[in-house]
Amino acid sequence: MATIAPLAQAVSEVVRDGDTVAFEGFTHLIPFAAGHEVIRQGRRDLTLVRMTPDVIYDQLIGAGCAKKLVFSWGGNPGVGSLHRFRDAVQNGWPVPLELEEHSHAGMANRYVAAASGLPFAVLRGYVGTDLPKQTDNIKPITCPFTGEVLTAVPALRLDSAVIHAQRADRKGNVQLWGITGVQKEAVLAATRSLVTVEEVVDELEPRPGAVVLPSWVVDFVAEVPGGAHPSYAHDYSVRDNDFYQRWDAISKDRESFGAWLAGVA
Amino acid sequence: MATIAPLAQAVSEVVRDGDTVAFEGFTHLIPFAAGHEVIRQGRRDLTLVRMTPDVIYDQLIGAGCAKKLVFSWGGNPGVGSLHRFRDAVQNGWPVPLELEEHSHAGMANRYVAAASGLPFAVLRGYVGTDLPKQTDNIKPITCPFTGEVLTAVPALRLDSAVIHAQRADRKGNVQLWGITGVQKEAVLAATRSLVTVEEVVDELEPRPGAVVLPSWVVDFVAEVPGGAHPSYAHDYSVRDNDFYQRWDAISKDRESFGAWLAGVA
Amino acid sequence: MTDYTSDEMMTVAAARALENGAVCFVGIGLPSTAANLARRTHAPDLVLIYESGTIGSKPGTLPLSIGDGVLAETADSLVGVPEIFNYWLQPGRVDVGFLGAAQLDRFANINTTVIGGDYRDPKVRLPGAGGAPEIAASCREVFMIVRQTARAFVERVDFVTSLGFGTGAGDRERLGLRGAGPRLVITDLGVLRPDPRTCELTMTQLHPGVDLATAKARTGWDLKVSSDLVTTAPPTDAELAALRELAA
Amino acid sequence: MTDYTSDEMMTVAAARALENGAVCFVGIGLPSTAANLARRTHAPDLVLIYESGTIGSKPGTLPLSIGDGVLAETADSLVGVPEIFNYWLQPGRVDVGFLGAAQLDRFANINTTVIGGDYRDPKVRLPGAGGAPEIAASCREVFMIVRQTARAFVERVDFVTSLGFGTGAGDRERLGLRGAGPRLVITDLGVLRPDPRTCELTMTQLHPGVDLATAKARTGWDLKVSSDLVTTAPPTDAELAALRELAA
Repeated sequence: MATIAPLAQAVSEVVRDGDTVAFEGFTHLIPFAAGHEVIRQGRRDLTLVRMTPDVIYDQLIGAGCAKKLVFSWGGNPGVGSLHRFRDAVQNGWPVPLELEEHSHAGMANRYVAAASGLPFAVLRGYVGTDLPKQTDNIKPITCPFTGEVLTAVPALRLDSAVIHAQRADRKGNVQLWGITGVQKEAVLAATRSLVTVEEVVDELEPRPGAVVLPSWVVDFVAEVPGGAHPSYAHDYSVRDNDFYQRWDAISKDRESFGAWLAGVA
Repeated sequence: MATIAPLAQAVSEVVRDGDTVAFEGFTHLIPFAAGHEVIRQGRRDLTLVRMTPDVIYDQLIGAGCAKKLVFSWGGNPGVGSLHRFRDAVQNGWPVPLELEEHSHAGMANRYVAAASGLPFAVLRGYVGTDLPKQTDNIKPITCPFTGEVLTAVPALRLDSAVIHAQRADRKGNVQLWGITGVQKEAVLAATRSLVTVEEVVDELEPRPGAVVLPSWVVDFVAEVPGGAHPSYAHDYSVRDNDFYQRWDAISKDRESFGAWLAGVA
Repeated sequence: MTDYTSDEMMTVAAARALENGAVCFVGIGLPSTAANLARRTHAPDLVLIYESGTIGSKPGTLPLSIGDGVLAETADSLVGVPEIFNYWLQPGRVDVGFLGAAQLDRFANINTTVIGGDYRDPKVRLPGAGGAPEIAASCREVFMIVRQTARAFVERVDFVTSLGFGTGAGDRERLGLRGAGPRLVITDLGVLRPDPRTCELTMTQLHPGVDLATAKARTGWDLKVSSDLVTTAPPTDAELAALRELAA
Repeated sequence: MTDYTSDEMMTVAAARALENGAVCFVGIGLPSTAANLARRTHAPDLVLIYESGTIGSKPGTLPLSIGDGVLAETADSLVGVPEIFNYWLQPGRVDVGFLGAAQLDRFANINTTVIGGDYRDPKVRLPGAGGAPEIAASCREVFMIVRQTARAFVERVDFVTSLGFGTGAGDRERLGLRGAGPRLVITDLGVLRPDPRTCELTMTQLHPGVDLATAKARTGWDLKVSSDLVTTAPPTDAELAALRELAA
């Protein structure tokens, strides 16, 4: 059963130094507030996992929380590059960042395998690209029935997963809707999980397209209204596109980023 | 784009002699009316695929439509045995019935593989049981990352799939809700597909828990109110448990089954 | 005290075995009855999962099939059939798998496939595996509820549909199965548990009024009996009332 | 006739290439703009799929990200990200994959990973693969929309993020890819198509007012030109009006 707790406590229980951790959310429902709390708590040596490490990981990387990034697309959606990510990769600032790079299909299937308790997933992917040369985590596999050669990727087992959702009830059952991405898979792939929510309610009314995570697969729920900002929570807020634009300037050099970082702590 | 057509036409276009065909629906939304139309049209040599070949397949088997059954649980739910299925297996009446037998997890994953365009699926299944001895379609597979041995099953590619749903719109987009089973996978695994629906409406209002199949993956839609009877359509009808009970007596001997069959044709 | 049948005693004993808060993957029939009784009595927070994709179902009346509408309407979460097996059962998230059986052997292997003759030419063709092979493999532990007869409790099952302990201790581990396997077999006569050393099913408990000779006569192998054989407490009035209301 | 920019010409030309009723897997940015323009003009039944899981989205305004709420709200069907790749893209259900690129070579291979230096120590680190490798592999055909510059159009990409024709004709078949690969590259100067025999990208069409010398100068390899070189019809007033309304 999930424990409903304040954000700071929940983050400190769920995300630990050295963790392989995913903050998931596909453009929608990105758990920014939890990310900022991780920065405040000074977590270090994280292996950050995310299909689309956008601004939230630019912030964590710039703050020096990460030693490795496992990802498939690292950009500021609709804006351009992630400058803190680039600075870490190209210049090792503030600390070197190791990369493990996949395609979206590969990452999604790696989460699915972990959520399914399997050691690997099979897909038609990566064929003819240079991606398999850069990691041991993309291998051929032969169909035992047809002899066809496909691609295998290992399960993406997480120490911790953090997501944002619209609602939870008082027992800790979690409900999210709109674009639901790989959040269910991330939680099911993790040993520990935290869900920040817009609100805690008495009863989860059924919603079209909603995913419900039962309380017994969630460790902590924290009520953080607006916790996805500048991302959004469908039916609660809209995406703050201006902030994503502004991030380009904020993150462009180390000084302006430093000023932003001081504001978080 | 799906064609909206009368049941008889739709069945004759979708289900052909010799087809590997699935009529799916997990207790809920079983396409009985389409099954009866297949009996009326005298289809033969079908390889019938279904996780739970209950009364609908007892009828098709008793009517002599099937040469093979691929399944994981063949009984009359809550009642007992399927007598026509038993008579075919034990006595070859009215024609011999070849069996290919799996577990539910294996069947579900075989559908998933076919819907995903993969030749096989991987699961933790069948281990230590006598099931793999009876078919070539259950094989070991080794994880290329951990060396662990798991189980592979081949994709269940279908010639045709038939399901029942609550609603379609006039373009042929299909909506079903309640227990949705493996119906989406069956349609996506098939070359040809038919969906019978309770009603065709102008607009598909979003429903909690609804699966929507876009028109362009469905070949035919036929409006058949009550087309799942004695199974049910959530929010339209309730399961006719009495019929399932009565089926035990109807199907028990060849004569009473013959009388029932005469009533269908 | 109210009169009760042996089936009622069996169902009550099975219900009592389920701890409050446990996550239970429930087969239809006797397992579903026992699990719902537990939820109505001492275990209101028991989480029931049905293979039709319903997680946390709280049916007010007993479902007749695994896919009754009431299971969907009262579920915390409703998912597709592939997901229930892949995301929920397979990774070992379920505490208790609750199964019935047509035939069961001294090492708790389950047969629901064929009885007698050859697989291709059986004496009796049974419904088959359903979800049981993976439930038996992947749940942390397995409870079974089976009426005890010499025909059903056999030395060696005709077909292993779902694995108990195979040929004895160590087999599950050798095969890499993650779940611990059968821990309880609840019958209309009493309760059997695997011997901690040999994994052989052993009579550890008898229901009130059942004598050991009956249990032995209704077992198709030389039934071992625990030195600590205990007697089941009879159903309480509250248990019987809840069960009868459920079955009504 | 209204004045228009070369980007507008490019987007209009790309939109025209999409047939009504086709199923199109759309990248964000220029591909999304062109696909939505097609839907607003000649192809009202174009089915747009975004990798965020929206099938049949009909946005009234251009989405700024791949996961804007309007894509979900207007979709025929909304599914999770694993499903969009596994059930919808991978089996080859999609007619057209519509992609952009940071760098593109004469065999239409795409680089969105690193430019210059070594993979581990690049001159410029780009965002990476996203959905493109499997879009390029699995769609029946691929359209690309890229501004034509000598820096972007190179002899050989620094990194193959997504496969076009590899080293030339026959490579896709040898690798077992099911989709036919890139069929059109629409630029701000014109349109390139793979030579039917060699698969080398060849200039087959120039936009009005663009001369061949410019196209050659803005291509990093010795650009071949079709003997049937045609000129694109300029954007109609209706096309421009629809595009400007969309972008507003």
